[in-house]
Amino acid sequence: MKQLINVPETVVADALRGMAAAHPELTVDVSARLVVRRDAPVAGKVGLVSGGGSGHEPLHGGFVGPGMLDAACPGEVFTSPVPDQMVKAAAAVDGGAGVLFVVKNYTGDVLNFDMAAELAEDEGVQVAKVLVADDVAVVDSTFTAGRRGTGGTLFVEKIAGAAADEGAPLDRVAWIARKVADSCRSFGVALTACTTPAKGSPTFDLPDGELELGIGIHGEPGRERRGMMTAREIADATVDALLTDLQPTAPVLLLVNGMGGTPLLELYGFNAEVRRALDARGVVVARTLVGNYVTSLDMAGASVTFCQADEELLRLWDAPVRTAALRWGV
Amino acid sequence: MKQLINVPETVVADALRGMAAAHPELTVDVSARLVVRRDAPVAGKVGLVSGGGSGHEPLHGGFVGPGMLDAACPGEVFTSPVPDQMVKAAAAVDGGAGVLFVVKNYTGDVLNFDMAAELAEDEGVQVAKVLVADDVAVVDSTFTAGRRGTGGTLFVEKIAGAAADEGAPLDRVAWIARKVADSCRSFGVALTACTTPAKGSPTFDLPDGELELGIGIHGEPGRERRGMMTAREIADATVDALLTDLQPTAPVLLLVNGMGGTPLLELYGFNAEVRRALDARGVVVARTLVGNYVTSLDMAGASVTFCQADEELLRLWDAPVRTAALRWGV
Amino acid sequence: MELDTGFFLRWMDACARDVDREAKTLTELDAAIGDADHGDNMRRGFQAVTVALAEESPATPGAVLTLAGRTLISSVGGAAGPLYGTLLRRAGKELGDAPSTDLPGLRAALAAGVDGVARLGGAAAGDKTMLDALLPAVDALEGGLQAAATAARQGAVDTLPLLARKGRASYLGERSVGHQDPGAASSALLVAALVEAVGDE
Amino acid sequence: MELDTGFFLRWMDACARDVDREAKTLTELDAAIGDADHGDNMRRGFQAVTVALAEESPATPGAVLTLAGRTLISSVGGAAGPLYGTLLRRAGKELGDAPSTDLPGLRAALAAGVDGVARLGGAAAGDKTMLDALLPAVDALEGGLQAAATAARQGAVDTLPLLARKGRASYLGERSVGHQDPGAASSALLVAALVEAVGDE
Ligand SMILES: Nc1ncnc2c1ncn2[C@@H]1O[C@H](COP(=O)(O)OP(=O)(O)O)[C@@H](O)[C@H]1O
Ligand SMILES: Nc1ncnc2c1ncn2[C@@H]1O[C@H](COP(=O)(O)OP(=O)(O)O)[C@@H](O)[C@H]1O
Ligand SMILES: [Mg+2]
Ligand SMILES: [Mg+2]
Ligand SMILES: [Mg+2]
Ligand SMILES: [Mg+2]
Repeated sequence: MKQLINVPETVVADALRGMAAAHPELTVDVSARLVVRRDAPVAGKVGLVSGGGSGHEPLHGGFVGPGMLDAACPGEVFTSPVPDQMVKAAAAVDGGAGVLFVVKNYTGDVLNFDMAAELAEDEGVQVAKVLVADDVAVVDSTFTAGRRGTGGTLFVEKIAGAAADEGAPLDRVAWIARKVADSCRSFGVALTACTTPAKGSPTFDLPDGELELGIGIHGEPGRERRGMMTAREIADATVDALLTDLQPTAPVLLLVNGMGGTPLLELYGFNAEVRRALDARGVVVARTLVGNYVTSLDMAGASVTFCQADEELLRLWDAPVRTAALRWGV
Repeated sequence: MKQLINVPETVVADALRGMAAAHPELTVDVSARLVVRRDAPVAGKVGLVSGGGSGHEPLHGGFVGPGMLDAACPGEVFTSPVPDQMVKAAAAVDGGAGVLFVVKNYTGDVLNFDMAAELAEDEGVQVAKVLVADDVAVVDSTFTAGRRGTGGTLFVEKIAGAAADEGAPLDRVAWIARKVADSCRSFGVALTACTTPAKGSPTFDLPDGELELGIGIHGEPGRERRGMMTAREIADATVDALLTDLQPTAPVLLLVNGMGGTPLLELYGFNAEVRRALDARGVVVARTLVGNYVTSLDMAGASVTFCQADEELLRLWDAPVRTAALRWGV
Repeated sequence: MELDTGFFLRWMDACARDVDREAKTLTELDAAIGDADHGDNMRRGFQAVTVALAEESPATPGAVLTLAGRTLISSVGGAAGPLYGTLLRRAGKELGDAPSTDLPGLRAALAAGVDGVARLGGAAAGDKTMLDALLPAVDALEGGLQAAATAARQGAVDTLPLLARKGRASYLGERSVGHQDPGAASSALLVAALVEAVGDE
Repeated sequence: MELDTGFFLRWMDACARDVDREAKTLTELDAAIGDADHGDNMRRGFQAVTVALAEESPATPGAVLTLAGRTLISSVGGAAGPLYGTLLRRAGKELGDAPSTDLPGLRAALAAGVDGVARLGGAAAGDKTMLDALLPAVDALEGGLQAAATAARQGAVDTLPLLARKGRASYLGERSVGHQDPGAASSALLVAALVEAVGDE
């Protein structure tokens, strides 16, 4: 597998240099591995910090900006960042109203963010945390590290970001973030494995004519392997997996998300089938986002996330946002 | 090669159904193959129509909306649309000020848009055309079908769309569109071939350890094959190819464009190298866009486009735009 | 040799059948020096022609070809749609509304159609396009349908060493050499279908 | 057996060397049931440890391990960073600022470190994690460094039939069975490096 890179060792630093060059509205610290909105800290506003392994772009750096994150901490590819990054980020974005850490539920992310929270509080920053664990493919959480955080992260960051933008205090922003996290469910499918720069070959073997159901976003295999399916069959299986876990009682925000290597043409076609499947099961879709937002390098495949949204969440979703990857209203 | 589709025959129709579901602000006619902004025709405004083969998403349907295109005509995958589509599109978006066809320079696109222009004028719509032919990889245009239209199309559609939005008359919008087209240059590199739904296997053979320089966006091989290169070497070769053709005398708008299968992480890293190469050669970059905008299905690789921009073009570039794939200011 | 409306309907029928059978090959040829869609384009077009002819039952040879040409233009797209559409539409117009024609009449009609293709696409003999099969076919038509078919086939094969100067293949420069032009190959199929249209009678 | 600052510096050195040599294998193990980065994580971490130790020249065994642990936390990320960082930092704290220690002292320090790992990660023996190599190693340390190395190695191999209940591998459920845990494998390397640290003297 060929990659458009210099050497594996500098992939993250190179990407940060490229972000710095493309986005003058961001402060990118290449050596400290931080992406911060240029006008941080915003006085009196709760600061939102997230982060995680690289390879999921535009998550999280592409979501930094007014109305969403104040800072992102990119780790090595598929490796959660280190506490030093989050501590620096917290200091950079604390406008006196405290900081919310948005953490995807992986052992590495949780441990590093926990350590960072302790250290940041030692430095006088008030820190709250929200854990995103939306992947229904991880079934029995008592015998696992718990559900993974995937596409739901986008909804948490956008909606909590809007609440912070409106001036909500830390406990309120954290409460809304947790409410969103509780309202999200995701399920993903891979048609191919991805290739990490360090490994240089696909992370697992997925022969032609087979696919993986219930994959995560770190190039790990899924829970079940099946013979190749049509978009329609995949949509039905995906929607069934989601609804078995949570039958929405309110209209949903829908994310039909590409894993990185699937063309937009196919993603839109898949959205048609997902919508058909949801319609048939009585789920009302209020908003739809189709595209590559929470990716797994060059993996072919897609995930579907829904977020059950009451009036307030819908209003906060529609509120202005101005980031590299999500932008409306400004 | 696996694809997230139903059957190859319905790929375009399925994608249009998915667009319709995701974008209530668009009128999508699945059987007539049209994507039109919902409020068309806008009285007194020049209508912008483009189109081309599918497989280049978000081009062109993702660029329909206020400040950019009024309608897009998607053909079959990599096959230019038929005149009937463009004639219908022209009728749908003509607000009395005439219609501009934005045509990428391929034999098929040119012939079909030419026929459509004649038919539309027979129906009383005033039509002007602009040809985009920005690909410097096609060297000797007297012995070829001429340069291909690639990434420059985005600049033409955005900037001419802004001019139309400001109320410029047809001849002025066409003049600006031609000026932008003349100011754009592109060059692309493929690390893998793409797989069309109909063929189901890569359109050409590109072994590991080799890449193609000077590719187009239709899965055709490039002009030269070389041993694998680093991002830095590719950036140097690309920038040299561009500047040999046109040495900008004004700051440029820069598009570092993914072909569809290359992760955003790599594209940002490539942008760092492109910027370094431009800096070293004294080219000033005014704006940068990094992402998958003019794609070739799942092809891995990237293209670089610059548009030399005077004050007016820069102002029109910065003007508000509200489409599925490009959005700012509103 | 009287060539009536039935003959032209059978010709279109044979074209649809042969293009369907050879679609994969045509797409493979196009994959090598183009964009891997020529077979699918031609199949989609002639399927639409079959439907249109069945629906509208045109009454004269000229009406058959004019309708077929219009249908190709409206359903194929790409370079082949307007070019083949023009070929048949112009040939149809040349035939006027006579109830039948003969070999010289067919030859004159196809000559007009091929001239239309040359004008529209701006290509000349030797540019490695469909014209390299169509031009020799029209010449050879004096000697009968079979002679035309043979000439078209030979013309298509002879595009192999040529350097493309028109269409997508021209982007490849020297790398277009050594491959047969897909449009020339499909033209050879269409001309060969004339022979089948007689045999099918 | 006196274990002085030099011994602990040599241990860290041997860890860096062995992890570098085995990085590819560790990443392969992680590819099978994780995310294919464990070798790179460990290499990056111990490279940073080597630099930090050279720069700060800590004067006591406790200071060596505390610095190494802090450095792992600041440079590795993932699950392994905080866990291995805690292992060494807690062990270092346990050693206090004594200028040297002995085998029981080392054992008590490592026991404290492993306890830290268990608390932080919430895993128990048999969950298919690094603990399955570390816990038997601490037990066996009574019998000397070589015994500990053997026990750790055996513990790592014994993770093969286990079903993962912690970390990424747990997402795989039944499919995690039949693979060796990468963290257990790296733990076995670190314990084996203790033996080398004596030999290197
Ligand atoms: N300017 C031209 N004049 C005549 N024939 C042409 C011209 N350009 C292309 N062609 C023919 O069209 C064929 C390609 O058709 P097709 O693949 O269906 O369209 P596209 O190139 O748009 O994908 C070529 O093989 C060639 O024979
Ligand atoms: N909760 C835990 N307790 C103890 N060890 C764990 C735990 N979670 C993961 N590990 C260890 O960490 C190893 C994975 O490390 P690494 O691949 O570097 O991190 P990541 O899983 O974040 O990619 C696993 O093989 C396992 O031994
Ligand atoms: Mg990891
Ligand atoms: Mg085509
Ligand atoms: Mg073609
Ligand atoms: Mg790992």
